[in-house]
Amino acid sequence: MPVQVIVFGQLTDIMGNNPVMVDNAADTSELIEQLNIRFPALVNKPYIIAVDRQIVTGHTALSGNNTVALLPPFAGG
Amino acid sequence: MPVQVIVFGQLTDIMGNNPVMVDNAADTSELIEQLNIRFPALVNKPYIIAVDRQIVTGHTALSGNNTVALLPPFAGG
Amino acid sequence: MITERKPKNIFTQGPIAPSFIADSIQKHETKTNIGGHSIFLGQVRADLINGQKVAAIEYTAYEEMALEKMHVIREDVFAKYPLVCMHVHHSLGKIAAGEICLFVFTSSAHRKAAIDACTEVVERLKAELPIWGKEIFEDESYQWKENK
Amino acid sequence: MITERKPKNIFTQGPIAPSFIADSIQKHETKTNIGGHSIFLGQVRADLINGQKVAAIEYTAYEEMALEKMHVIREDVFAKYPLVCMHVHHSLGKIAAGEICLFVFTSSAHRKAAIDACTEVVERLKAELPIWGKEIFEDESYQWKENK
Repeated sequence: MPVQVIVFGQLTDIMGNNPVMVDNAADTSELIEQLNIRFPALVNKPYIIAVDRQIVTGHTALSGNNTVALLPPFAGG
Repeated sequence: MPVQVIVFGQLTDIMGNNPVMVDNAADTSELIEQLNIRFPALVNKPYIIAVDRQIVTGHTALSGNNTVALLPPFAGG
Repeated sequence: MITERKPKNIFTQGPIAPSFIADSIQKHETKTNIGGHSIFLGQVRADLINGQKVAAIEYTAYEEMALEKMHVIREDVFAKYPLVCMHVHHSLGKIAAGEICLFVFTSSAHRKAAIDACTEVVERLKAELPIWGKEIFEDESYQWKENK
Repeated sequence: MITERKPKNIFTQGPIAPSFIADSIQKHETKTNIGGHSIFLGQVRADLINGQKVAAIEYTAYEEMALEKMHVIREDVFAKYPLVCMHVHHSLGKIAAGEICLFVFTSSAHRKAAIDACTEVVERLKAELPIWGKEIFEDESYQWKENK
């Protein structure tokens, strides 16, 4: 089940501005592991994770057709 | 020595909008006594006193040529 | 050298126009050390008092004393907060319900100083400036406004 | 009956014009139950960082998520304070130093609610909305803005 990953802010310097597709990731931990392999510069960068626009923590199950967003520290205003 | 008295706000309903001259008043207490006789409605009205634009309390000596202002509660803004 | 700020006039006849506020904001475009502006606007409310509706407030002031007091407040606030600038305008005369009668505008590099200074100026101005308001009802009767 | 407020768009391309702010103030003239407006404006600072001057900030956002979050903030703030109204506008795209990128506007019968609500919205917006800023220097190099 494919998962779409979008990133913002400083993470676009690493992963670009287009969504990245990841094919097999049962949960967010697996997903991050795979992204870390494809984008080594992502390791240790500060960000939180949102699944379908909800902020999640820990190992969050992915059902497929999710949109996962990696959100570096906010800087609005 | 004449003292000029000016009033503002609700006190203008009692004493009008023009300065009132008081001829002999050695201090603010004497002045208020005289004003209370001329304007009985002034008695017990809430106000503070400014002599030459400085707020004063107690018996403040008047040297003549002072401007005494009676200031009811402020309502700016 | 300490910069002396001269007493400024804060009084304006009639309501404060939104376009005046816009011009005031616009003028700060060249001050690129500013990161945040805080603005407070007082608007005349059409309060219903004993079945009578307030149509306008007529403001009067002991102007010379108010300007001296405002100067002290300004000096105090500049000493207390790292402000870039501060502007205060208060209406005199008859201000209809819905119109703006007070405009306090503070600016600083970071938001906290501007916000705190603006609030402090509004509070002190209401407590310390000799200004009065006559609440004029629709039938031309009136009562004197009291600040809470 | 509880009034449901629908998510509103807060994003606008480019800077927020002072004339837009004036129009927004003007529109409240008919709301004569308002006694105080509190406004916060964010302005892009020309910070000097390692000898380089910030010429502009380019804002981007995770818009759908930001609007959902802003809706929650709005509902919370209306539940907490007796506001008459509240308006929030945040720029996207490139905003030059000196231009306005944030406009928060709250109104209430008495000043305290408007002032406190405005401050709370600004704080929550900066902490909770997924918005990013790229500080673009005069030589076109950049760094990512960090909120303090």
